[in-house]
Amino acid sequence: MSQDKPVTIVNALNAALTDAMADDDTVLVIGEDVGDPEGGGVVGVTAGLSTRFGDHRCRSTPISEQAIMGAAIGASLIGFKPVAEIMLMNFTAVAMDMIVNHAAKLRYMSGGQTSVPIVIRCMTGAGLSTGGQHSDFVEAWFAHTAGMKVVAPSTTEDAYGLIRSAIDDPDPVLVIENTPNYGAKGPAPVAGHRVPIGKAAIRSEGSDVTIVAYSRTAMEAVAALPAMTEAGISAEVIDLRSIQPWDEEAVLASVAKTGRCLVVHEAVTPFGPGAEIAAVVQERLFGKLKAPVMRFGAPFNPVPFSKSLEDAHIPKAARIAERAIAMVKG
Amino acid sequence: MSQDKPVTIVNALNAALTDAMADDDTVLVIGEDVGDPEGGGVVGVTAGLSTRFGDHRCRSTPISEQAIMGAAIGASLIGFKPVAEIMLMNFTAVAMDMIVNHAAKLRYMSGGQTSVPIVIRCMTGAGLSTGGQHSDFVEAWFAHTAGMKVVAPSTTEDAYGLIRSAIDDPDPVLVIENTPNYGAKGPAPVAGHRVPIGKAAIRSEGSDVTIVAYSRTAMEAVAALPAMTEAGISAEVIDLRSIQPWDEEAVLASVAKTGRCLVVHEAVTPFGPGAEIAAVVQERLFGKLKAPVMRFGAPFNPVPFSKSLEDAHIPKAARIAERAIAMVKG
Amino acid sequence: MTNAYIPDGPTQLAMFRKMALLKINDEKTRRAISTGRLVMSFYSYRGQEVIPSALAVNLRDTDYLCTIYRGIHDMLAKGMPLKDLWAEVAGRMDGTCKGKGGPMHLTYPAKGIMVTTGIVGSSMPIANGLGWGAQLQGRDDVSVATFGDGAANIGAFHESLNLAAVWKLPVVFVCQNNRYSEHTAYSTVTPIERISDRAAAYGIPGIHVDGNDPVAMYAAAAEAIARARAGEGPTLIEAITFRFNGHVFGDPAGYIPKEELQTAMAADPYPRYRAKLIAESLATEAELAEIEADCEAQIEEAIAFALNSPFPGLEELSSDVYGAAA
Amino acid sequence: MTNAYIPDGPTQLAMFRKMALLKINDEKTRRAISTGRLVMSFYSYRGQEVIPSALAVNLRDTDYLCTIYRGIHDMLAKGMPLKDLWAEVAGRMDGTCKGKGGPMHLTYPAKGIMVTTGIVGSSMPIANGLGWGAQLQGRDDVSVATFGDGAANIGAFHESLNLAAVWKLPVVFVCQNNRYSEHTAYSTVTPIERISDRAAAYGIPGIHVDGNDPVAMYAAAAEAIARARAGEGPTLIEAITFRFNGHVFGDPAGYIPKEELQTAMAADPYPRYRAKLIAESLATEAELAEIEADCEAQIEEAIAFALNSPFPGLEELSSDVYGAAA
Ligand SMILES: Cc1ncc(C[n+]2csc(CCOP(=O)(O)OP(=O)(O)O)c2C)c(N)n1
Ligand SMILES: Cc1ncc(C[n+]2csc(CCOP(=O)(O)OP(=O)(O)O)c2C)c(N)n1
Ligand SMILES: [Mg+2]
Ligand SMILES: [Mg+2]
Repeated sequence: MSQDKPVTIVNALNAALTDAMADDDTVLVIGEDVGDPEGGGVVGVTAGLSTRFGDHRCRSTPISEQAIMGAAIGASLIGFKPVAEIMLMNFTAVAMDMIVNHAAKLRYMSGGQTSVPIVIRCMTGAGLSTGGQHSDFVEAWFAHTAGMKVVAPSTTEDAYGLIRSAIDDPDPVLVIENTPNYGAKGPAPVAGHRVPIGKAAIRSEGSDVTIVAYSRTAMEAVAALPAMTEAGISAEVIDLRSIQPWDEEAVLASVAKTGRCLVVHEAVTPFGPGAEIAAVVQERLFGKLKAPVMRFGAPFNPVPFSKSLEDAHIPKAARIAERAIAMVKG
Repeated sequence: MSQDKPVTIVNALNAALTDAMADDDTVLVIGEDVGDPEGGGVVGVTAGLSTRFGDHRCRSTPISEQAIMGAAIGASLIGFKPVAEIMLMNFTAVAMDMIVNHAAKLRYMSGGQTSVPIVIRCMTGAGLSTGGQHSDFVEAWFAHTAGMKVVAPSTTEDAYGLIRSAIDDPDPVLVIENTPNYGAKGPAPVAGHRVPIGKAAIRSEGSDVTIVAYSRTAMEAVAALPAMTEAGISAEVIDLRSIQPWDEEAVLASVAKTGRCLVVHEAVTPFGPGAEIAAVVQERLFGKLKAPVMRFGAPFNPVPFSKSLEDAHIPKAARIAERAIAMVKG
Repeated sequence: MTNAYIPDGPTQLAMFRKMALLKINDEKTRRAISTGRLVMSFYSYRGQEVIPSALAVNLRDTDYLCTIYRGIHDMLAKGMPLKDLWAEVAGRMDGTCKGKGGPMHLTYPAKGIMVTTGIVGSSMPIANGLGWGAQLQGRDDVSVATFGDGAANIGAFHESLNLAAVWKLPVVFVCQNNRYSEHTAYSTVTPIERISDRAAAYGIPGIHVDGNDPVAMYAAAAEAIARARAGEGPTLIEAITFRFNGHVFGDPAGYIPKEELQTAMAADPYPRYRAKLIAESLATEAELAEIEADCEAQIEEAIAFALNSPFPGLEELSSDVYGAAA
Repeated sequence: MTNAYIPDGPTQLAMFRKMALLKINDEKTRRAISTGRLVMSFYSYRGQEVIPSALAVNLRDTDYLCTIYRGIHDMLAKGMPLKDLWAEVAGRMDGTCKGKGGPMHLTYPAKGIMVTTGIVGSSMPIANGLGWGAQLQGRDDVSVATFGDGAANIGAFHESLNLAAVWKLPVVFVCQNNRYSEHTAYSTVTPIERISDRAAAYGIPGIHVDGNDPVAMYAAAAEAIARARAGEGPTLIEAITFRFNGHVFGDPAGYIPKEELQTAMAADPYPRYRAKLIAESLATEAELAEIEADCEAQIEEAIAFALNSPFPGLEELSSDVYGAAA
């Protein structure tokens, strides 16, 4: 990919898969419609792979998510590094057994004799009026599963770097791609770039409040900066990038400095990822906080279809700013 | 059921199902091996139902958890109140789509035109050497799903009362039964008894620390009382009974009094139910706590088979006492 | 397939009326999206109008339907009112789901339209439950699950047909085989020529039918529905058809070979059936044109109604998640 | 079934040797539990010894096996060493999984025993992946998934056979039809007489065989394995057998009609095959007795070894959850 002009997240993901397959013969790609005869993926993330690397290495599958995951798991047990696409995050539900009872556990249950170095890619996110069964963020299910890792890039470079790291990783990694964010542009990633799993990125430094977010909400938090600055508050925005494991060190260091923490995610609030972060922060920084750790997730309802409701469902910049300002100004 | 001699949890569950079916013709029971020709359930929870109420109302199914859930959902849409057994909690993974994408969402997605008043019963719990795929507590997945309710009785009366309330309830309720606890004895429930969903029980009053637990760990917390008393600390034990919704009011009132909160559950700690409780307590009682909210869940690994490891995996009385004492004595 | 079920003249006309409504509604929907009047994911069913029309003339309001994202044809044929439908896909408060469900989750219990799902395969397990409920209530109503050719490869298909067979449920499984699942051609992902042959795996009848031939499709539907009503259990119907547009609005469908598409469109069942009715003197050109004009007018009225309906207020965001406890 | 595959004398004896090991191991396991030497969930396979023995004499160490909770017979036949097995089911550090997997999750890659699962149906999707891997590597090794009759009704079965057929994977699907799934009789939950007939739903060969007849089972296994090795794709074998004990140790199996059980036990394949080998002069009574005594001794040695092995230390509790990052 040329370094000089901006690329989309789709381009970055495609480059990551292309480079990984070029660098390592054991990398495979499977999923519904991923092959070029089927258009190289419904949004083109896998375009060109089957043509360049052959149908045997990039292969479209029946609509059989359990079989897709099983194929990936089995091949990974004997030295392959399959990247399996489960088109939308909600569809992980039809392959849940393969993911949580098998991929995540085979290393442990075999006493370390086998391992499952697979990547599961999926897209999700409200904002495109796709309604209740195509928009959910359910990363908490997998973050709560020992043996799984979960990452959620929000920039072109992280998209590239996290896919590469996920493929390198010796364990199953779920990569969450944000559908409304697919067309967002950013710098073309350097070939071979890696983003370590478990390392957050500080998107903006600040002193009054730490905003912890990821995927789309990380971008929304950045978009909220001007309003916060205008209100006279200085926010530090941390893009977690990895949810399991998450970068406790970076978050704790930041909150130790600011004294305040607002966790933002598009998953519903109750029993969501923000709860874990709040639980750890209040424990580790007890007595050092200026305010309780606050959470701003989606309200506790399925994702609505109607635009008016869908907009209100997503934690967006304006309301992130409001909440952060309220935390600082009391 | 006679009132004068103690009964087991299995007896109480059986009585609840029997009474519910006797009281209401629309109550149905389905699942693998639930009929009397198949022994009335693998541990006898459904014994006698098919004989008394007919094969059409209590019916054994193929090993097809998606079909089981679909049958329950469909019948519930037109006025039935099916109780579907998914034998072990881990097997919810093979029916996850039906539960989270359909049962939980149909009311909302239909704009309130339809509803899914089903009960999903499952058993789980470490302690019987059944290993990594038969022991997990994954209530957090469902508690994080808008539209679902989740309860987990630990006594005979709660087992009866929560099943009855779950059947009455207009929405899908997941009932978690603890396998190692099935034989535990307690008072015979009064016929018709109900335990409101969302109401906790205070198992022991105390002033130094609030221990919040449910299912087996609630019993372990009670068993930890003598050691704590001996160490000179006074613990209030709250058995949540309901996890979604959980009794914030009771927990907050107790922690407001004791100033300390230890949440105990058998699910793994990271991103577990304890995180939600910690997040809410630290927010609502900010500045009023004498110690951070602490969590004691299972370590972040699949459930091991070997007895030595399995014992160490479960939060048991002795270690609950240790942790509570450490919180109070510093 | 038996010849016992032959649609009479009025029934043939009734099927046409439904087909016209469906076809014109599809065209109007695509136009509404391309002109910016509406924002929605639309899974065009143009080319597949015969199947639901032939089913619906054999169904009652008290029969149940579970359909899928590509299911507006199924719903309209089953009796979903146009206004409720359009207001829903426009995300408005007068929509059948108050705008909360949208085009993939339309529900209309008064006409037995119980579930519309966006998860491939999931119409089937729930249709079983509806059929089971009807069976338990001693009714002779039936439950219909529609789904695509791609859905015949997912686990829920297998579990559902097996349970329906074992419990002899009054369910009709209708596979609308439009030869593609998203961008994937049938033979790439299915190792047998006929999905209807899978019925044998459950010991139930399988019917392979030209889903673009209204008379043949009528017979298949009537036979399967009669069997279900009679308590003789489920049937799997595979109705062969074609999807004239991309998978979802905006998909140019480059993966369909040009010749294949041209052949299919040349055999468009709508004009064919229209001509047949006239040729067989079941209707005059003028009568059919009037039906079409009427459909057009009704749809325009529904669109206008929908676009005038208010968006749901924020109080709708977190309501209807749970019911009021008893 | 073809007659092309007939086991020669040494092969017939090799099968007997495996059957003897399996049978005696099952008996010893039940005894170890009932006498309190061991605590474990044990899913007895007594009565089902022929199937894995006939498979295994056709398999290489580099062929793969995915089996289930009722799978110790499958593993032993495939070559799992007795000491590693017994130490594992005793939860000891010398167990093949360091005691962390236990009887439902034994794994032994050196003999191709890759996955043992406790989730009904899940052996099949993963066996596909192993076969796919071998196919990609250009090897002629095969992958075997074993499962029960009950598992043939779950979604994973359908998805797995379909994918294997479409991708022509070198996988042999072996349904050990022991007529019961837990407490449920076959016909209560399966609407057809032969699960092997389901092969037609995927356009692959289905073999129905008496899984208690070593010679017939050998032929079925050899044929299916040869087909897979030759790149001709998957086969579904339904091997009819019977489970002589309850579902899990402690289950009195009251749901099995007495006469059915008696008939099955009267046809116990073990003594039948033993007598046949002697009758056909393939072995003498003394030779077979020696094999049995040898198995018995080996098993006793393994039990003693296992019970002397240490329990895993607490450092094992949370290790092996993740690998070391590259
Ligand atoms: C479980 C699941 N997997 C994948 C998808 C994505 N998806 C939506 S439609 C579709 C193709 C379905 O094809 P088919 O069953 O033939 O129905 P058609 O769209 O042709 O009517 C896919 C793969 C989904 N919605 N659900
Ligand atoms: C998905 C799932 N559902 C239910 C169970 C509980 N269960 C364990 S074994 C079994 C019966 C399986 O019967 P079959 O497939 O015939 O195998 P067999 O035990 O007879 O060898 C059931 C229902 C399970 N382990 N997994
Ligand atoms: Mg299709
Ligand atoms: Mg069986």
